[in-house]
Amino acid sequence: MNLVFDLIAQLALMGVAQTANKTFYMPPQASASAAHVDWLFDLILWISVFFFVLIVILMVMFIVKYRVKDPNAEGPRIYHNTPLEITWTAIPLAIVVVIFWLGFKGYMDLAVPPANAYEIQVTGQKWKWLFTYPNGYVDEILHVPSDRPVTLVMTSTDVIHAMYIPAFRAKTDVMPGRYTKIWFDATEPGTYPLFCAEYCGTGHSAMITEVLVHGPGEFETWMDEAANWIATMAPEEAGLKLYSMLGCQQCHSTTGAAGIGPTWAGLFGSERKMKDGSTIVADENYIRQSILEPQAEIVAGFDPVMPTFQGRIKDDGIAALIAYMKSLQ
Amino acid sequence: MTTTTYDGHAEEKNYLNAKPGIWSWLTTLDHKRIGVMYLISILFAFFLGGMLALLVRTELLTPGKTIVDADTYNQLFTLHGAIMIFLFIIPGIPAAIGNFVLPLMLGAKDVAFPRLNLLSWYLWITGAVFAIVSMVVGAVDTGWTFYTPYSTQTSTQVINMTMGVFILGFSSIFTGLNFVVTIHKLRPAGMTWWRMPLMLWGLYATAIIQVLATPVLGITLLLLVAERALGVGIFDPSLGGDPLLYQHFFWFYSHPAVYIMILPAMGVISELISVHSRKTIFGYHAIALSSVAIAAFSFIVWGHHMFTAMSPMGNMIFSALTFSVSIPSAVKTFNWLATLYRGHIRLNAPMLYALAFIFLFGIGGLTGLFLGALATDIHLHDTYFIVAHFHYVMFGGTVIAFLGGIHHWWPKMFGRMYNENLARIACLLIFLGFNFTFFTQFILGTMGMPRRYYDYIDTFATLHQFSTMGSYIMAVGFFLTAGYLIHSLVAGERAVENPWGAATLEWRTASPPIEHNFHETPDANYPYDYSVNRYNPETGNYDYIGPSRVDDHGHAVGFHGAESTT
Amino acid sequence: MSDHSDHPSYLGHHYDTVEQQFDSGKLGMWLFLATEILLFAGLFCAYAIYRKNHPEVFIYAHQFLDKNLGGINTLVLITSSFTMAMAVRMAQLGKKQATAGLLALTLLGGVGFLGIKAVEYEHKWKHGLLWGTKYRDQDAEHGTPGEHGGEHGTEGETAPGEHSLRLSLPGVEIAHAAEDAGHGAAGNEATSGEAAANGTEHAADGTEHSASGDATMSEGAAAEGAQMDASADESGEPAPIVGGEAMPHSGLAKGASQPQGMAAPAEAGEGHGTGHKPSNVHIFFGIYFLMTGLHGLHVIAGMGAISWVLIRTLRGDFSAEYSTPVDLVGLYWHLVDLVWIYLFPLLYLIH
Amino acid sequence: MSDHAEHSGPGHIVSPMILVGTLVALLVLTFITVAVTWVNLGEFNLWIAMIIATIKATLVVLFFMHLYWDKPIIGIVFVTSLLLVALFIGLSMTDVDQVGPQRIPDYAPAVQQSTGS
Repeated sequence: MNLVFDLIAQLALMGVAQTANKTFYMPPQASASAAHVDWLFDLILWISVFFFVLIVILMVMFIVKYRVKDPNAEGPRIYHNTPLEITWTAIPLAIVVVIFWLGFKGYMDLAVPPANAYEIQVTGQKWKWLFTYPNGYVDEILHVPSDRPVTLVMTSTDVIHAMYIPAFRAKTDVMPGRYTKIWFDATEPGTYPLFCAEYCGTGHSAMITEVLVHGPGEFETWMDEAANWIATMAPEEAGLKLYSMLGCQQCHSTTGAAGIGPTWAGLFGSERKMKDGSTIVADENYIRQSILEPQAEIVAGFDPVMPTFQGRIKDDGIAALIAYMKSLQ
Repeated sequence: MTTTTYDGHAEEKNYLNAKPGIWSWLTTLDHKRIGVMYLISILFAFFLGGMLALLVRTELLTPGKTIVDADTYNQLFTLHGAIMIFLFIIPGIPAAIGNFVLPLMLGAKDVAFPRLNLLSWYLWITGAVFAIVSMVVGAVDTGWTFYTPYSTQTSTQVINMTMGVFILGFSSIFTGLNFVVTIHKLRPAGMTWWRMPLMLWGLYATAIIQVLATPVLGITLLLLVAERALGVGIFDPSLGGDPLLYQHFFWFYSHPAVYIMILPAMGVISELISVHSRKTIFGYHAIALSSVAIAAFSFIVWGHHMFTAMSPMGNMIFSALTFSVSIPSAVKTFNWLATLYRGHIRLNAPMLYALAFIFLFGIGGLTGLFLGALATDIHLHDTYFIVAHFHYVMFGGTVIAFLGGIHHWWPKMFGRMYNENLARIACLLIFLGFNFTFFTQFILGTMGMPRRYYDYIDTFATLHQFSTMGSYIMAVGFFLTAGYLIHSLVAGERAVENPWGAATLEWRTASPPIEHNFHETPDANYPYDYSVNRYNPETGNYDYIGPSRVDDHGHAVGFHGAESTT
Repeated sequence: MSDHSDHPSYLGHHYDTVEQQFDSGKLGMWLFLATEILLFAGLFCAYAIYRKNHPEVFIYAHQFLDKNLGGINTLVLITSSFTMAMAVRMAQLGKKQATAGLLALTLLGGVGFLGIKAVEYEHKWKHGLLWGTKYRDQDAEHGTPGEHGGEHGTEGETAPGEHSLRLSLPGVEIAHAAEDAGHGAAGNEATSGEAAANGTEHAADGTEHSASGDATMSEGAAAEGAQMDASADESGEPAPIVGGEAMPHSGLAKGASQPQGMAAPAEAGEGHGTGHKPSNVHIFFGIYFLMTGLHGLHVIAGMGAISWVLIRTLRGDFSAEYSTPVDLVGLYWHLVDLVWIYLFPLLYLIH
Repeated sequence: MSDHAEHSGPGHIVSPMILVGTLVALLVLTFITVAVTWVNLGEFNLWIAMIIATIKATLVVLFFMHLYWDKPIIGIVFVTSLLLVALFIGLSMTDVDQVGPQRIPDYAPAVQQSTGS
């Protein structure tokens, strides 16, 4: 049974092969499996075009040839034609079975990741993707090697999202309460868009990031340099990245606007009036303490809701944040 | 009783002016009046849905903000979807045209349960009020599918809208229930199941789905409301629920629902193609059985909406079953084509819509092949390819057939003829505008443009502008249609009893019909035996001259092989 | 037109014979029963899937249900189904008094059933065996259920009347639940109107609109909208650990779900003396209340229909020639009993 | 039965013997259902309970709802709705079962937060 289908597929392939590999209506083929998906798409396309043109030509011919002349004339009483009806049921059935088989075979390659794939963890959340690499580095852009298959182990913290990379023809839902997997074997180095494909609210269309496919060997060098990005990056820049990564922007604004926590604009070095009436100068120690034990000193007029970041940020991270605050004078 | 005189004015009262006053309309049990009331209310919903569609397309004219911000855009496309589906296209052909035509085609005085029929309309109105109120108070922004956990966590009026849809579900169940019982129990003498018009087969198959699928939507929305209001934790993962379970529940109803939309349209097209090419339908048995086969298969394919979230085993099963549904639709299309062969085709408005249906439904059906095959669906799922596919099937299929049906039965419903030339122009405008709008979206979809995107990357900009321009052309076509149809009500030329020469029973009573339909219950003849009427050049009417060949019981024969009658 | 002499009053103008009207009514009613079966199919499917995913929860939690009360309820419904069948027989024979008596007996069965349900609900409510975030299994700590209610015992005045079951929760419960701003706990802001699922019955015969009563009752839920947004953002911030060790798999969920860094409290004490208490026991009670609640609503709707038919019987609308409404209401009542026949073993007799 | 004579309305009258017989059968079967649970048969308990419930349901439908004497179309409607119920539960179960391993066990953050368990 399997052999027969593959035979039909090869025959169809010869018919389809001469169309340009790169078509205007498909995104670039940047993964090994993209070529097969496009080929199947073109196969179904040509089958559909053939039947559609057949129907339209017949319809137009009948309309022109059999226009009404005498309003009383009635067409011949042809009730049915069993052989004709059997053929136009059997042929679509056969074609449809072939398409199902090819679709299913192609899907099994897409669905089952190879054992030795390089694993990256993904957290989808309301309107941001976070990629955690094996060395613990977290980034909002997906970096992948081009010589090895990559598997993304994904989960969501709030609603359903969907990881969709058109260039790899890959898409899988990212659901809260479940780990879903998506895998691809990137071949063409370059940057390709990465979309969220399951509606997730206001920022659904802003939940876009990039897949950066590194050339052979470049991925390792990037990994080492990225691991200690706090050291390599300019302190203010690293501070800003931490500010958004750790979610400080949820409560602390940098523009002076009021929030759940005090604003960082003009904070560093200023006099801070505490809830218990004492005043402290907001220097490095105060900032460090309010990050690691936020409940110790509460600024007047704010509630003690800040979580501790003990164990979630290292000294170099705190230094970067302080540098960023200084840049906000 | 004087019968209708042909010099244009009828001494006898018809169902429209039989009883004066609004109260007689609001408490009517007459299926024709309920059909007209449904027609007016769903056209209002269609107008509302259409305006929302224009706003959505205008917003997508340019990347980023064009006229509204993200939240409003999300509300716009959600309401466009919800109103068009629950308020217009599901009740659409069955309630508006079906209510009017079904009893007439059976030669009956009314549907089986007239009071239930009126209750169905009032439930539609109640459901519509809930939906419109939720629109004003804090419009829903979850998409018409209300997927959890977003719909259980958003702060918009989900409970109001879901309650509205819950009530609309009952309206749909009661219409379906009424039609099943009427077709089973109120058929006239001589009209066996195989001598019933194919419009009734379409409505029968639709009614089966309406009765058997809609309750599952009811329980799904009830559980959603219980989850939001009482925090029960069935679908919301933060309460231990399973969001994929919601998708199984929702699509178990919603896929049969798309066949609730297309099957009556197919029924209308079978009538239009046969009448306006004045040739007996080809493959009556095949078309009738295909309708019921589609109704049966529609219940086993819902998984193809969730190929990116289900297990490979589930995907395999549903992908294989999905292809089973495409066969009956293909068979029907070929049968309609064969009916055109050696017919006497008149290119008036209903026929133009029927031919447009074959063209557009052909594209819609064939693009379904890409979505049934797993490998291509993974790439195309939740992109604009899907938006284009279902608009080709729902708009290109059901709405075009609805317009064809409206023009075909307009003389019978209101006793007036519409302006033929304007109708042809409007049909062309709608056809062109539709193709410009949605064929471009196929390409947007294959290029990877996801659905429900308020903002998009620049590579998609030109195609969106082209698509929006197409939607404006379509809007012009609709306003033109509305214009000449309303004008025909007031100043249209009086319609004769049977302007098209159709052989089904509704054309053997006055236009518009008297209140209890027929003076005496007509004897059923084979619905596509056009030898039963002759064209009368003076009045332009096809006068009924009785069946050409009669069997010993006096029943019309006209259908070879069916000599024995029950 | 068929002459009006042989067209009796109860025969619709559009029907030719009484037989045709009766058959239409029968088919219409059975189609409606099919919709009811499919409505409950949704709940049975949810039950099946949750039992497959959480078998230990079902086995643990079903002991809190009182098998005896469940058994009595089954007997009550079967006998009331029997009296209904006898009432239909008497109506077909035109015996007005017997029909009215048996219909009243059936109504009594319904009242009995709801009374027992009220007792069961009140027991669950008192011990906090509820759904979702309202689940407080404080009995698990003390092993023996019920000798002293939890710190926020509810003095629900359960009027034994079968119709309006008003259970009110004191302010403290709402305040306590409100300030632990867990997102998704949509219902806990609703006012005390958030009674058990079977709200007041205002269904026309056969079609239960009580769900729309839910909508008006939970209008207050809209107020929770604002709170929802704040909690949605708060849970939205990332919880990955910066630098240092990579995130363990399970850590990802743990970190994501407790942003405030609260250590997971120690597992609650030994459960009900019957083996380890699994987490998420609220799922069972969620399904229990949904199934028995919706079934209870249908019992109330059925009793409404029987009362309507009882009134018409006493008014003498029916005779040996015409008793279709009694027959159709009987069919609806038998279906309600049919659903309970499946509910009883699935909920009460779990192994 | 003598009283069949005056009955001229449509629909079949069920003799009281059949009704009482059905009632007794239902009561006995209910007792059996409860009795079976005293014996722990593991997996089979569920299936036996379902079989007994289905027998009871068939009795109610055939005799109390007199489907036995009704037109065949009524039976077809009833059986079709049962088929759809089976189809719905069956297909949903196969998928949810297959997806099992992906689920994070006992994932219900909102409940764990508020009940602290």
